[in-house]
Amino acid sequence: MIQLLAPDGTLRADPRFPLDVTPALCRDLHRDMFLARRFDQEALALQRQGELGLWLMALGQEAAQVGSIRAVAAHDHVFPSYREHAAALCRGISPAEILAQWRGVAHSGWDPARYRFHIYSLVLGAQALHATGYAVGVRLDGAQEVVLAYFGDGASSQGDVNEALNWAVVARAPIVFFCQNNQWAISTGTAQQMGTPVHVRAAGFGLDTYFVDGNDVLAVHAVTAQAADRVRAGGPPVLIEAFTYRIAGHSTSDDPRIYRSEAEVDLWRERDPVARLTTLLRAEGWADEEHFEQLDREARKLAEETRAACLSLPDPTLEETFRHTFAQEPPLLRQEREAMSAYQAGFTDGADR
Amino acid sequence: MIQLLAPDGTLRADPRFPLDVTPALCRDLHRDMFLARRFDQEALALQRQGELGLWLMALGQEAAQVGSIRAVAAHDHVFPSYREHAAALCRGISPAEILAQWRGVAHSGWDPARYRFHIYSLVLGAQALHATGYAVGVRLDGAQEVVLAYFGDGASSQGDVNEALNWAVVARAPIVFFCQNNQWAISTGTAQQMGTPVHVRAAGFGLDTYFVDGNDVLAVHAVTAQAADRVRAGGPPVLIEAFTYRIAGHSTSDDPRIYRSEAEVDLWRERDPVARLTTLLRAEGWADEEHFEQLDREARKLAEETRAACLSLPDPTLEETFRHTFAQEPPLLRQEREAMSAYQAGFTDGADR
Amino acid sequence: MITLGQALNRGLRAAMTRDPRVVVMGEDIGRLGGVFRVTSGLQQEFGADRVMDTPLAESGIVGTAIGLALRGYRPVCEIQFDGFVYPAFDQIVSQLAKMRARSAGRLALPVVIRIPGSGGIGAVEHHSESNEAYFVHTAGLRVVTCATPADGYTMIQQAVTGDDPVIFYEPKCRYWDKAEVDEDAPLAAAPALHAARTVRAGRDLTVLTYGSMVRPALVAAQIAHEEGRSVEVVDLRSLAPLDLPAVLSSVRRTRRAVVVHEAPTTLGLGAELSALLTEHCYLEMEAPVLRVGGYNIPYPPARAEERYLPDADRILEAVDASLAY
Amino acid sequence: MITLGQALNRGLRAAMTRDPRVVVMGEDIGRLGGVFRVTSGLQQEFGADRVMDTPLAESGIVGTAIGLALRGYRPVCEIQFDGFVYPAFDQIVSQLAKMRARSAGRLALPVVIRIPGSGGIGAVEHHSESNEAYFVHTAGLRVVTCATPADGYTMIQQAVTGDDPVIFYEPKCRYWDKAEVDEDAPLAAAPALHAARTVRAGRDLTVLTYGSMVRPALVAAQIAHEEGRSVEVVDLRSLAPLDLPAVLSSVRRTRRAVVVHEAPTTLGLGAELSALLTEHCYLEMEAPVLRVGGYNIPYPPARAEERYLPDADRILEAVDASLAY
Ligand SMILES: Cc1ncc(C[n+]2csc(CCOP(=O)(O)OP(=O)(O)O)c2C)c(N)n1
Ligand SMILES: Cc1ncc(C[n+]2csc(CCOP(=O)(O)OP(=O)(O)O)c2C)c(N)n1
Ligand SMILES: [Mg+2]
Ligand SMILES: [Mg+2]
Repeated sequence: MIQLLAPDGTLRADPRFPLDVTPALCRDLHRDMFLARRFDQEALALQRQGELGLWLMALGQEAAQVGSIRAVAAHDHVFPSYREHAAALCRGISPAEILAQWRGVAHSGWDPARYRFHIYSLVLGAQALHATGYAVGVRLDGAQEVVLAYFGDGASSQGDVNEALNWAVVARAPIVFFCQNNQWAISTGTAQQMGTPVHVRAAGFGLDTYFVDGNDVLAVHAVTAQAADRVRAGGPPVLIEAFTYRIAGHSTSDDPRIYRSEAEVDLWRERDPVARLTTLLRAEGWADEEHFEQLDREARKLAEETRAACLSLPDPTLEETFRHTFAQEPPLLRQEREAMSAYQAGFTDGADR
Repeated sequence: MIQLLAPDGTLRADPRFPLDVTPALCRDLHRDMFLARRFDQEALALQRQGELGLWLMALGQEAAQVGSIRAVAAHDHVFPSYREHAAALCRGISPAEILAQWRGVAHSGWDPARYRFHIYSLVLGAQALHATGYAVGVRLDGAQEVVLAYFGDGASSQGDVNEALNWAVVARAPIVFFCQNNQWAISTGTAQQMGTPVHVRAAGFGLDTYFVDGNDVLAVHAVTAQAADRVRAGGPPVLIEAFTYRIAGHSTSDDPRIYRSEAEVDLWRERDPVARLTTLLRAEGWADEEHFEQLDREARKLAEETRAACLSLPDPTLEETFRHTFAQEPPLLRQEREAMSAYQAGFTDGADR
Repeated sequence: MITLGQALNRGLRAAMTRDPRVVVMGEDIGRLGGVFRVTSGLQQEFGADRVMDTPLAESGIVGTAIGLALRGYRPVCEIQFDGFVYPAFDQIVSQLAKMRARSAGRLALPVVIRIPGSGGIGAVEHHSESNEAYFVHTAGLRVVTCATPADGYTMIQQAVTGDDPVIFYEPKCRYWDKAEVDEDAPLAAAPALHAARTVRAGRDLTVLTYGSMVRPALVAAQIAHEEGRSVEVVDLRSLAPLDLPAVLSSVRRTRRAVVVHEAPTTLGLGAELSALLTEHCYLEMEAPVLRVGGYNIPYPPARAEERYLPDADRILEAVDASLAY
Repeated sequence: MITLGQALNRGLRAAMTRDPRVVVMGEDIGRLGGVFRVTSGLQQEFGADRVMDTPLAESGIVGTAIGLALRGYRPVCEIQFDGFVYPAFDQIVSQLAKMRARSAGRLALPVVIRIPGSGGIGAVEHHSESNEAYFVHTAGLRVVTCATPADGYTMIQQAVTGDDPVIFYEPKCRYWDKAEVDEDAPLAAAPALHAARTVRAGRDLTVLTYGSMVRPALVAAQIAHEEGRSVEVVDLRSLAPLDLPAVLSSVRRTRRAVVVHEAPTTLGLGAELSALLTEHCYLEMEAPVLRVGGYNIPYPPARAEERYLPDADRILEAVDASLAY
């Protein structure tokens, strides 16, 4: 497992990945993770208060997400699964745009073209094929882009993901599959999910592979950067398995105590991805107290903005879904929509619907 | 690639598979292949004469099929794809039972329980999951059986096959996957199908794997026997990739000249699985001319019986399909069936339907 | 008083106790007991060999269940949510539904596929779909759904006992509904799995519905009653095969019918019922069969679902239209 | 005179010539030109980058086509036979059909999925299915089918030109039918993709049908004509959305309707048409809408298919029943 920053915050030399970590890079990555975590916590609070229908925390996976997305170019298209909130924030997607889906005001809240970040895919693994097809298009265009596709350890069991791995190799698709192995698929541990690590399986399909400490943002960043470079240079598709851990429950509806021990969770809390980089920044003197206080203020502001933006999200109308079902709305559907609207209008606002 | 009998008919020593080939075994395997080929040719003729709607020849794959099925026990359940005619004959399935499907008088012609040989699966890869589930049942029963599942190089791209490989490892299913890589999926060559050999991919999933000369019946037999023994002894599931060649077109509807050269086919004709064993039998003096003449007579008899049995297959009635749709026929469906029968009866036999 | 979820759990336990060949399998159904806890406690009681947590692959779940059935087992599969049954569609439609016919009656596949279906719980996309029509259109499958704890308890046992594959829908919005369930009543005494049930008698019009919509239909019938109109409500329970005799005997009496379901109306079950009623009692009807269903659009975001789902108001609107005809 | 297969081939060629973003993909469609040769010669003409032989995986075909569409391409996928579309069902129903709605209208997926459908060619199992109802029930998809070379030539081009996903059924038993096709007529002059067409005018009854069943319907109409009854035949062409105005204007005139298709009648398209006609012209009808379709069983072995498929005789029986009503 590739590791450049140990859990205790000390740097590890790895010949394959010469340490070219600058203070600025470390501060940036740390900031991204720190803010993502604060956002995550605020979203959790909002859900507990009934403002979100559901929330899936990225807690513990910030390094895997920030390190990978920061290592590709802004124009490289990304296909997330549904837990990549830290990655989404790095792409400039606003808290409100992320929360819209979980508040139930939309199925997705952002413009995928604007952020080069596809909508979340809740049907596990489906996006692996979309990403592969998109990457084939990149090759046909002769563009210098790379596609980054996220999926989880559980999703790796789906036929779609395996079809995608094979397809990417055969079609020479410029793609980097990024598997966040957080060791759990709801209550199903990886031992019940697969017989070998995903990166070993991917190598069997013919992809170049990396196995990296997913809680080490520097390693994830270095590995993903190298992978993207090689794919951009015409190399075979890559799969990166980032070994990390889902600190929170699967979602706010989940009760992880039923299927895993607190001791296991504590073990991973000690390998926290944010803490180890904080330690490094302090040890190396790359960030002073003022920096951290400033970051705290920023985080608090982000939390407040997140809450305010969430609460002010407009409720959806059924008309929208009608209008978004077809590019050219069929006459019959238009009639159905108009009848529905007329019917709805028959109820005075706030009345029994 | 494991090979014990070279194309020129000479034996090759392989430390992993000590040659314990007896004259009797060689004669039996040769006989199975020889008769299967004659049956295959007769079926082709029947199709050309309009007596079969379609036929898919096993020509060239006799060693892969005979060598593998003869290496497992009679009580080991088999899940074929749709080209395993040689394997089916080895299980005692009659020519008529095999041809029923291709003459269009039934979707399958034999009793899977009687022959421990499942019906053909035309939806590529689907049977890989059925075989895996069946094998899980074998484990739950604590039975000493092994499941043998066939699929092709093309089918290996299906999600179902990959889900099965992973599932078998996770569920410790006593199963041997047997992939006949005949290098073609209709017009699609393996280079357009996969980036690595199937056995390499399977190893990535955690299966024990073998790569064997599929035109060498002795190697296929030895490898499959060892694989079955190990699985029976509680070892991990196995995948055997048998490298062979589809000498004929994909089916009688196919015109292979459009996508591959005669030269390629000729090359493989020289690696004929039956011829090389004939050579060995003659060279070692394990079979005399009388033996071969006797075999010819047997083959001719099989061909005649095949033709006669095929032509005497009764046409299907629609009633049968009605009766076989549910275990307990719903009243509505019974009414529908009775109305249909009454309607059909309204037409004098041989009249305009 | 137990909930529908508990009733299903006890029904499964009874089925597993009765027949050692019954096994339960699916994602997170073992240690966790399923995301809705319907299989809660079963793994502790029957062991991990009979209550199997599977890899995350629906085609794999149904495909291996078929293999287990071929081996003599009676698998009960759980699909975690309605919207995740599609990866298993080929295994269900080409294998599970057709294996008996394809094998000329030689092979039986007693497999039950449990699906927490329909919406109304404010879930994210893919978690609120009513896709029963796909399976009703597929010859070879039995498709049933329960609306009450009592039905959940008996129907799941009947489904497991039969020799045909069954798609078993559980209205997830009703999992927490409570009612008395007589667990000692002999299963043989329960109405047949394919039988519909009149849940409210009436004279002027028949509302044909099932699953999650039975309750709003009853609310509508009560309101209609207070307004002096007598509405009969029939819980179909079995969607394939349909209990046509029961449907016809009710509609022939009331001469008016409204079909209610969450699924989009286009080729939803209402279309088949309308066509059947037209074919069987055309002259007895006094008004066209009217359909109240989901709109013909993808299921909307949670905060719009209340307006998407049929409710007592929309049912009453159709009832009024039919009666005014 | 060219065959339907050739007409589709030329329509695809025209579409690819017109728009460089159009790519064709599927199993064996490149070098071989497809098992029905519909894409024959296209790879030689447009190269392997625009005419892609794919790995053997239907979910992969549709899933990667979706990705290509997201990248700006306009993929035309071929599913080799009707019975092999099911592995792609999730990608079609949850992704292709819903992506526009799921993305609040931000994403368009101009993907065409060509399916050689229906039976009648004496094929083995899974090669003769009529599964259009699954897709008609799925909001977000356009489902169309062509019955003649002329329609094949224009409709495939219109399907490729539109911005909505289209499931394009080709009646494989008609691939070898020949007819004149005016390839120079401007596409804009052709009837819209969603428009039905009256293929035979009549006064006494309307037969609503599509695809492979148009021909037997016309034969039946001719026989009826010789027996002094005037039967109108409407080729629906578009199954989703339905051209309801055209259907209603015909049936309001004839006051009688028979729906004909190969698919099993239970929740087949006939159910929807019957329900719609009941809802829209209940009082104008003089007989119940009757359905002639495949029986509610899996498609039978080839040597029984002639008795399974609707033909002129069965259509006439329904016509007689309706007229005698
Ligand atoms: C096809 C499909 N089946 C089932 C589910 C229900 N489900 C949602 S998340 C989840 C576990 C996913 O685990 P993993 O892929 O490891 O991602 P993680 O939640 O750990 O980020 C399951 C079973 C789904 N969303 N899609
Ligand atoms: C799911 C599915 N897709 C497509 C087909 C059509 N088809 C039949 S055989 C075949 C090629 C199969 O190749 P392979 O798996 O190598 O087996 P082989 O024919 O070489 O024995 C194809 C594409 C099918 N039967 N099933
Ligand atoms: Mg996980
Ligand atoms: Mg092959």
